[in-house]
Amino acid sequence: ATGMPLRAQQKGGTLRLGLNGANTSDSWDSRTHSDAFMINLGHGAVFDTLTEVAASGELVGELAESWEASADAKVWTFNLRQGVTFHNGKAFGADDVIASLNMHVAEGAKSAAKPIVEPIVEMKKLGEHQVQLTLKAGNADFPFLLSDYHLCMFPAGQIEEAIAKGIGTGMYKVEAFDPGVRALLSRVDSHYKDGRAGWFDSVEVIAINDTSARMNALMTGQVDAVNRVDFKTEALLKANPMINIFEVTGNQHFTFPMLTNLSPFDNVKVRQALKHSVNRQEMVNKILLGHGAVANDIPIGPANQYFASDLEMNDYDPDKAKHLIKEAGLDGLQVDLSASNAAFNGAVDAALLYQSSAKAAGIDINVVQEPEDGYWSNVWLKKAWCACYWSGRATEDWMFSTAYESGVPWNDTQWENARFQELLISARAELDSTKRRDQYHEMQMIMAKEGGTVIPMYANYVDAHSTKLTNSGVIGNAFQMDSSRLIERWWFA
Amino acid sequence: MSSDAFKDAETLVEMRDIHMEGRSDEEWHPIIKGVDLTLRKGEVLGLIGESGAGKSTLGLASMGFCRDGVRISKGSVIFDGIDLLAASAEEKRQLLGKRIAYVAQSAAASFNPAHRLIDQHTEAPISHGVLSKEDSEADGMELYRKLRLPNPDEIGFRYPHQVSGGQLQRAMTAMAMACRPDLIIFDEPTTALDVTTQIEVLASIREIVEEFNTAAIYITHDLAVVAQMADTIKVLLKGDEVEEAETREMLSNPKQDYTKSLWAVREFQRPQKPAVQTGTTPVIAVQNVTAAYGKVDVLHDVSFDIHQGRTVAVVGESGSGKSTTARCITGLLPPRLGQISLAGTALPLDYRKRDREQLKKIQMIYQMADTALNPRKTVGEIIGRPVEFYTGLTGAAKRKRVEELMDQIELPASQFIDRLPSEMSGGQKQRVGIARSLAAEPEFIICDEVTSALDQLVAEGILRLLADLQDKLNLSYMFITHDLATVKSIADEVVVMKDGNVVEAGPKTEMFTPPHHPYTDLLLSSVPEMDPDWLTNLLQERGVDNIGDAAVGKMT
Amino acid sequence: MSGIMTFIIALIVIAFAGWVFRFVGQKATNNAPTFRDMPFAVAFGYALGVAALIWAVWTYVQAQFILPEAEANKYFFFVVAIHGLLLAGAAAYVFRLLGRIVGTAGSRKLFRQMPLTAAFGVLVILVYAFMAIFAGALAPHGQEEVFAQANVVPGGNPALGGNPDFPLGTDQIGRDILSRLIYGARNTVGIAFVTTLIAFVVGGGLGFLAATLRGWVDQVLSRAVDVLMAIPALIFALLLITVAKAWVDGTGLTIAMILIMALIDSTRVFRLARAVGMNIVVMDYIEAAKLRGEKLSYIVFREILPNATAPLLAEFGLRFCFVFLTISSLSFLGVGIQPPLADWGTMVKDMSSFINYAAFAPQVSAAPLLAAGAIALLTVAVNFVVDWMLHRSSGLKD
Amino acid sequence: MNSVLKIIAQRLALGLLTLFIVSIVIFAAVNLLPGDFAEAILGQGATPEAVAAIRTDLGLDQHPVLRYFQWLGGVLQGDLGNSFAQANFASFVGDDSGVRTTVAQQIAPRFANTMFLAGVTAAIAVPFAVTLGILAALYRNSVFDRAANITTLSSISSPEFFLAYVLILFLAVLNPWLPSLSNIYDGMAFSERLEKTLLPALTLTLVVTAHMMRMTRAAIINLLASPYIEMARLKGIKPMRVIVKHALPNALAPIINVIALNLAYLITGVVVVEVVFVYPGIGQLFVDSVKIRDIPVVQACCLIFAAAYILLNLTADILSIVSNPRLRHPK
Ligand SMILES: Nc1ncnc2c1ncn2[C@@H]1O[C@H](COP(=O)(O)OP(=O)(O)OP(=O)(O)O)[C@@H](O)[C@H]1O
Ligand SMILES: Nc1ncnc2c1ncn2[C@@H]1O[C@H](COP(=O)(O)OP(=O)(O)OP(=O)(O)O)[C@@H](O)[C@H]1O
Ligand SMILES: [Mg+2]
Ligand SMILES: [Mg+2]
Repeated sequence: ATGMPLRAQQKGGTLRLGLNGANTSDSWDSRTHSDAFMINLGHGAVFDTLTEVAASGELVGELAESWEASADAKVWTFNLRQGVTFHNGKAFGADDVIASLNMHVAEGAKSAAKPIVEPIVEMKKLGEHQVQLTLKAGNADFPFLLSDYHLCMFPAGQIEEAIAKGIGTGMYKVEAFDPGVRALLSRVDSHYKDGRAGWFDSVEVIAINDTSARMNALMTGQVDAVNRVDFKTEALLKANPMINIFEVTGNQHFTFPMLTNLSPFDNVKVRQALKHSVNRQEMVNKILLGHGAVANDIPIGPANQYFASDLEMNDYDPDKAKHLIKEAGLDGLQVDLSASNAAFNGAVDAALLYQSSAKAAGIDINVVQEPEDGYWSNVWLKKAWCACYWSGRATEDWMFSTAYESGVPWNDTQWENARFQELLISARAELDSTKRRDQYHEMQMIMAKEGGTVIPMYANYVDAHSTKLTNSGVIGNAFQMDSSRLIERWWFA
Repeated sequence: MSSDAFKDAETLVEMRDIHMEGRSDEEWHPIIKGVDLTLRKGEVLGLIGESGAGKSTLGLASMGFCRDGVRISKGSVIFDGIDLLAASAEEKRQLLGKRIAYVAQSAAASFNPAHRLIDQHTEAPISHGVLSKEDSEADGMELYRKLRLPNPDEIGFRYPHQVSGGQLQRAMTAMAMACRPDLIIFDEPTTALDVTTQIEVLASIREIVEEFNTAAIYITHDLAVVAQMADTIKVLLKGDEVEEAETREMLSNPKQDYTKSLWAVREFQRPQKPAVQTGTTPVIAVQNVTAAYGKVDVLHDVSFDIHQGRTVAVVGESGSGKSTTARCITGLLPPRLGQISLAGTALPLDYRKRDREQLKKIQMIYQMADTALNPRKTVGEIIGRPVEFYTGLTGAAKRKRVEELMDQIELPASQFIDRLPSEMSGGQKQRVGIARSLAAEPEFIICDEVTSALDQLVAEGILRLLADLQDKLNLSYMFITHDLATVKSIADEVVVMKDGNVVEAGPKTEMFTPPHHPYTDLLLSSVPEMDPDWLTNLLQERGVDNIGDAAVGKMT
Repeated sequence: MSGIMTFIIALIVIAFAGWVFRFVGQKATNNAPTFRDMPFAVAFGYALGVAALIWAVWTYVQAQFILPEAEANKYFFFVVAIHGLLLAGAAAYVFRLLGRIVGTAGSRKLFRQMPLTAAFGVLVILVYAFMAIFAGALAPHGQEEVFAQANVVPGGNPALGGNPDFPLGTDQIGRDILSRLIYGARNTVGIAFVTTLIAFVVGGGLGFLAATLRGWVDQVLSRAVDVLMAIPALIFALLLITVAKAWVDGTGLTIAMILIMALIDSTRVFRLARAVGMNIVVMDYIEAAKLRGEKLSYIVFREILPNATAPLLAEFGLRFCFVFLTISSLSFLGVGIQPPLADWGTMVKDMSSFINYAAFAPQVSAAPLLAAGAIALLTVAVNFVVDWMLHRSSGLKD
Repeated sequence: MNSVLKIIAQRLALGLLTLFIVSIVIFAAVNLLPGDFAEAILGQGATPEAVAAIRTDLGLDQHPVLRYFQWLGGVLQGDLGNSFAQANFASFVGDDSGVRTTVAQQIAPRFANTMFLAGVTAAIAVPFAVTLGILAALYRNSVFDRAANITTLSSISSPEFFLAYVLILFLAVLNPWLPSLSNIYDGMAFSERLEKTLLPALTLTLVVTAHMMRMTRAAIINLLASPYIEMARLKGIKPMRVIVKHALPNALAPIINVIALNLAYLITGVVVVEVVFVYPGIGQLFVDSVKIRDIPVVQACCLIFAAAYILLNLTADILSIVSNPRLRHPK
């Protein structure tokens, strides 16, 4: 909370958003949502999830009113909100929850939220508005996980139709949708959040993938807010009195994962040498133009509960890097680094900076500019060393188990460490927070020292809006655009 | 028709001490060096001289007009009291087309291909506000009728390409008449035409000029033509006036050497060779050749022989198949039927199937030296290539041979060997073409209209050269031409063609003594003579409908 | 509204000035042909030109002498452009003058006939060639060298955020823009040159072959070219380069890009060469060569080629420019020259988003103009030379 | 006229052949691209089972040659197939309503947008370029001619996106006259659509004008030395009329050809401008579809591009014939 006085909300107006990350293959199937455009439209406007991370970071109920866990954090009971209807009039209930969660584990289905739903061994409908979910192993963070934007609630039995037309329980219903181009939403007449959110009468979301075009649209007043401000020009944009930039520090971080099962990255000394040959502050200054903070090769950020801020820093130290290379038994080091701005804005420049700073350590980095299209399928997880980006996760366990647990599909370093793995499992079910803190601390230390990824910086979420728009003064930091819930939470001044 | 008739007439154009300059290679050099010209109303002035003498330039200057890159540096041009050199562009525009008109050398090129004849005809009257569109159209048809164009009411609605060359030239004359101008400049209006067509055009131009009593400047390089048309003749040489006199006077009594030499051109004559002994094998025998472009036959059963050391002239109107015959002989157009033999042995019909020796023996000289010589190669390269190709000589030996050849064509190697075609005159270029064919050491040379594009003086030089070479090297020529004067001077035998058929063939002397095939007769009678009364007499003798193309039309 | 009114009034004033200009001219020169026959449109044009000139001079004087430095800095690029233009004009003039004095008789004649624009074009091309060849020696820094100061304002005035070490400033990650521009001459122009050359060898050779042989060779080649031309060039290049990426990388990819663009460009060259060749093969001298029994290669290379140089050279100039525009478009779409090689197209692309902020930061926003200007200058120069060559070969005199 | 019909028939047949070969080339190229639709769409988390499932669903597991002929069979019956991107992967949900977005449905509105932009651009650029060319020919080698040349040359020598940004700067940011965003959609009023399309149209005008203008100028000047132009001058015709009435009609063929080429470019080559102005045209759809390897859409787009090129060229040739009396009225 910023301590600013709460501003009076006003109803009305048409909000126009210019967002990137749109595709012709976009659809209302929330399992496939992966970029800003559909995330904002999906759980941010048209659909609801069971739980929601409020702007303040606190977990609150959305379609679930309350929940309780068994002592081992294995059995979770959710009490669902009553009187909620889908846009097509169907009433929301326990069946919908079970059907919607099952979507993610259906045969052949691909969902990024599968790792969340898979550990559920049993889903039981206790009443029309009560469900009980039993997990394979305890997980203290489970309700947090259910706020994931993939886990939208669909009407059971009509899922196909709901995906085709966008039928959810959200405050806005779909008027028109042209994938990769535009979506037009209108406010539902009555909603359980009435009075707390949903101030705009209608919302037009325009796909603007080109950064310059997006900034232009905002400057020329054709949209009211845009996401992903170009850091390069942020200072210039700021000079415009009609525009406000809103910036939050979340857990978003940029990474350079190496496949540790391949030479030379299988050598921990080489990895350490590379960690010491990047000038992190320079990167923050030049790539993020200060909109971020140096990171210490751990994917846990300042917004996380158990962030280890006191670890020894992997500083830029060419001599040490040189020494490490020698220790690794190598004369010099020559490696390819694949990058494309698809990984993150400025990734190519960052790679070039890396190249230049590593030169002092006698490391010869060859930057390979990859095409933006097909980057995720052809480069990430495939090239030995590449640029990558993570938006971070609300909980430590969620982050680690997404990308650093051994064997998970998104483990982009193939890094295996027995101690790390052991700690991960035990911390997950640990309800005692001091113990948990110690365990997470140790994990972060192992990762910083031996992990397979170089994480030089945290990137702030920097979005911009016209001064016509306003908000409560507290902006969510789980994701860009007020945790993707700007449509619900903001209003015209 | 005597210039006395104009003594009292008002002066229409007065040009005094005209100096003109042309720009080439960033320098201005003189074209006209101080010429005076006076033209009275109704008078026809003939302007003659070799190509490049400045006739066209002077003619245009009398309209106050200069081509791009030409300027009048000194002198004055007064047209009917108006100083054309001081007049504004607008004032001059008012005169052009309305009071001064121009008839260009090539009507085919001077009519805009995109518009109908009548629209072009009416353009000047309408834009000068002389006549309305309807009136002008009606008047145009009337003029077409006067000029004896076929279908005068309809022909105006055709596009230029749908009308023959001679007809176009008459339509152009009609167009010049559209505003009934006081002065018309005829710039070689018949040079590009066949003799048979030329005579019709001449007759109609003379008639209409007389009828409207228009003053005219008639530019040509053909004396016989100017003799028919002009009241007065002015002779130009390299921008200088040589002499000016009343027509009869000039013809009968030229004063200057240059004028005399012009008159003498027509006198070059080779002695007739004795008849060929029967039974000798001809160098080239064309036997029953029928050839077609695509499906249309253009040659029908053509046969003739060419013997060693002889010149066979092939004459006939344009399109009669002269060049096609040559293409058949060279193998470029394999005939459909018949065969070609070289010294008694049949040649493969397609040149690609002939061996180098056969190719070498038959050479060709082209009409347009401009397109026949590669503009990017020097004379030495052009002549040297066939030397190297056929005889295998290289280096100094090749160079020596090239120099020899250049001596033969009377172009000193020291001066010309490194020149490009663009740096030579037409006659010089043609000589290079001759040297190129001689380089192959051929037995037989086809000369396709080799002198048509040249000046008479220059052409005569080429003819003499060819004759000398024939005597020295015992060559045989097939000489394609439509100019009977040339035939007279060089041929041993003559083949007359019409519509792809040989209509008459035989020794020259026989050909020029009657009785003839009617077509040959027509050809012969259409060649203008140096007698100012020739056209008048001919018209009286035969009547307007029995001369030129009209007569050809009747024949078939 | 008032803007439109001002505009209209300005036009009226200029029109009046034009009329006065002609009138005075007529009186003063006693109806010399230039003024006598001058249409009003031309007079108006002169007045308009003079107005523009006055505006430019006024702005220049303001920026250079009158306005305070911070304010004047807005016009930094304008001033640079004026200086550049004057300098270029003077240099071209001197260059032509020199050419007229030194050299062989032929070259002196060439320079005497040369209009100033062509001299300018030749000079620019020579300077670019020089830069490309000696980039290593000329550039103050390496093209990959990254300095601590990113986004330095051009101008070198520390008071305004500049740095004398980097007269044109540094880019977003702190590379010297001047050095990258100079290296860009080598990379961009070099690649474009090689690409165009290949396109001409392939396209020109095949085009002449088709024109000479006619028949099925011509049919097959022309149809193949039709197919390639029916696919939009940029899109096809994008597709093929993406395919190529699967097989090669690094220099290999640059070579692949060169080959792909050469292939696509060669279709255009083919069409031209074939058309030009068609006009030449009907000439009698070609017939004479055929009748002599010459081989095909002799006819194509020794008889046809020398006569086709003017149109081909002109086309070469244009193609050459289009190639680096294509490269920059490819960079825009995410493929293109490999970093960290400096390439003008990519430089424009990287900095182009600055341009939108001209209202707030004129000087930074003009940074992309440098690379764009480098491209534009070369294109204009090449086209000046091309125009001149075409003019010479057309035989027109005025 | 009959010969014109014959030429048209011949050219159309050749055009069909060209289309056929283009489709093979494109199909081969797309198949050579690394990765396929399944991998592309699954992005960061492609598991082998999911990939396989999508491949089976879309028939991507079949041999490419077989797939090509299936596609071709469909096209010959007028069916361009279904868009991969918009296929609902019903099997993962369990209830398949069988609804598929066809390629035609997906492309039609985009194509209409592209044609609209091309139309607006052509309406501005063609008259502008031709007029400028005529004036430049009339006042050749004057300051005006040089200025027109330099300006148009500079505009074609700048990258397209750069021109776009410059125009946005002057016409949208500094002077808010036109919208910088061209997000047009169905059901928009014509005037609004026009307004939104104006800025990209102006950008494209700058891109294509130089070429057309220079060709107009050159084609006219080329004719100025011909005897019939001299004849026209000697008839006392005004210089402007000489050019418009006597030179222009004879210079039409090359001008029309260049116009056709540029119009084809306006349909097929404007991806970059579409991206900058967020204009929902077919170019963006194409690039997006290539990104996700949506072969049916890519194929359809390429067919449209090629057909546009072929048809425009054909039109240009026919117009050249019609504008030339020699060919229109053979002897
Ligand atoms: N536009 C021009 N620029 C420069 N020189 C020219 C121009 N037109 C003609 N000349 C030169 O002026 C001279 C006279 O040319 P002109 O056309 O008047 O000759 P002509 O007597 O009419 O010859 P022809 O019988 O070939 O028509 C020639 O030497 C020619 O090269
Ligand atoms: N390449 C061609 N294709 C079709 N027809 C042709 C071709 N060349 C000539 N012809 C036609 O063949 C006929 C004979 O032409 P040819 O060139 O042999 O005439 P010519 O007697 O040499 O005439 P000219 O004196 O004009 O040169 C003409 O009717 C002509 O139209
Ligand atoms: Mg003449
Ligand atoms: Mg002939």
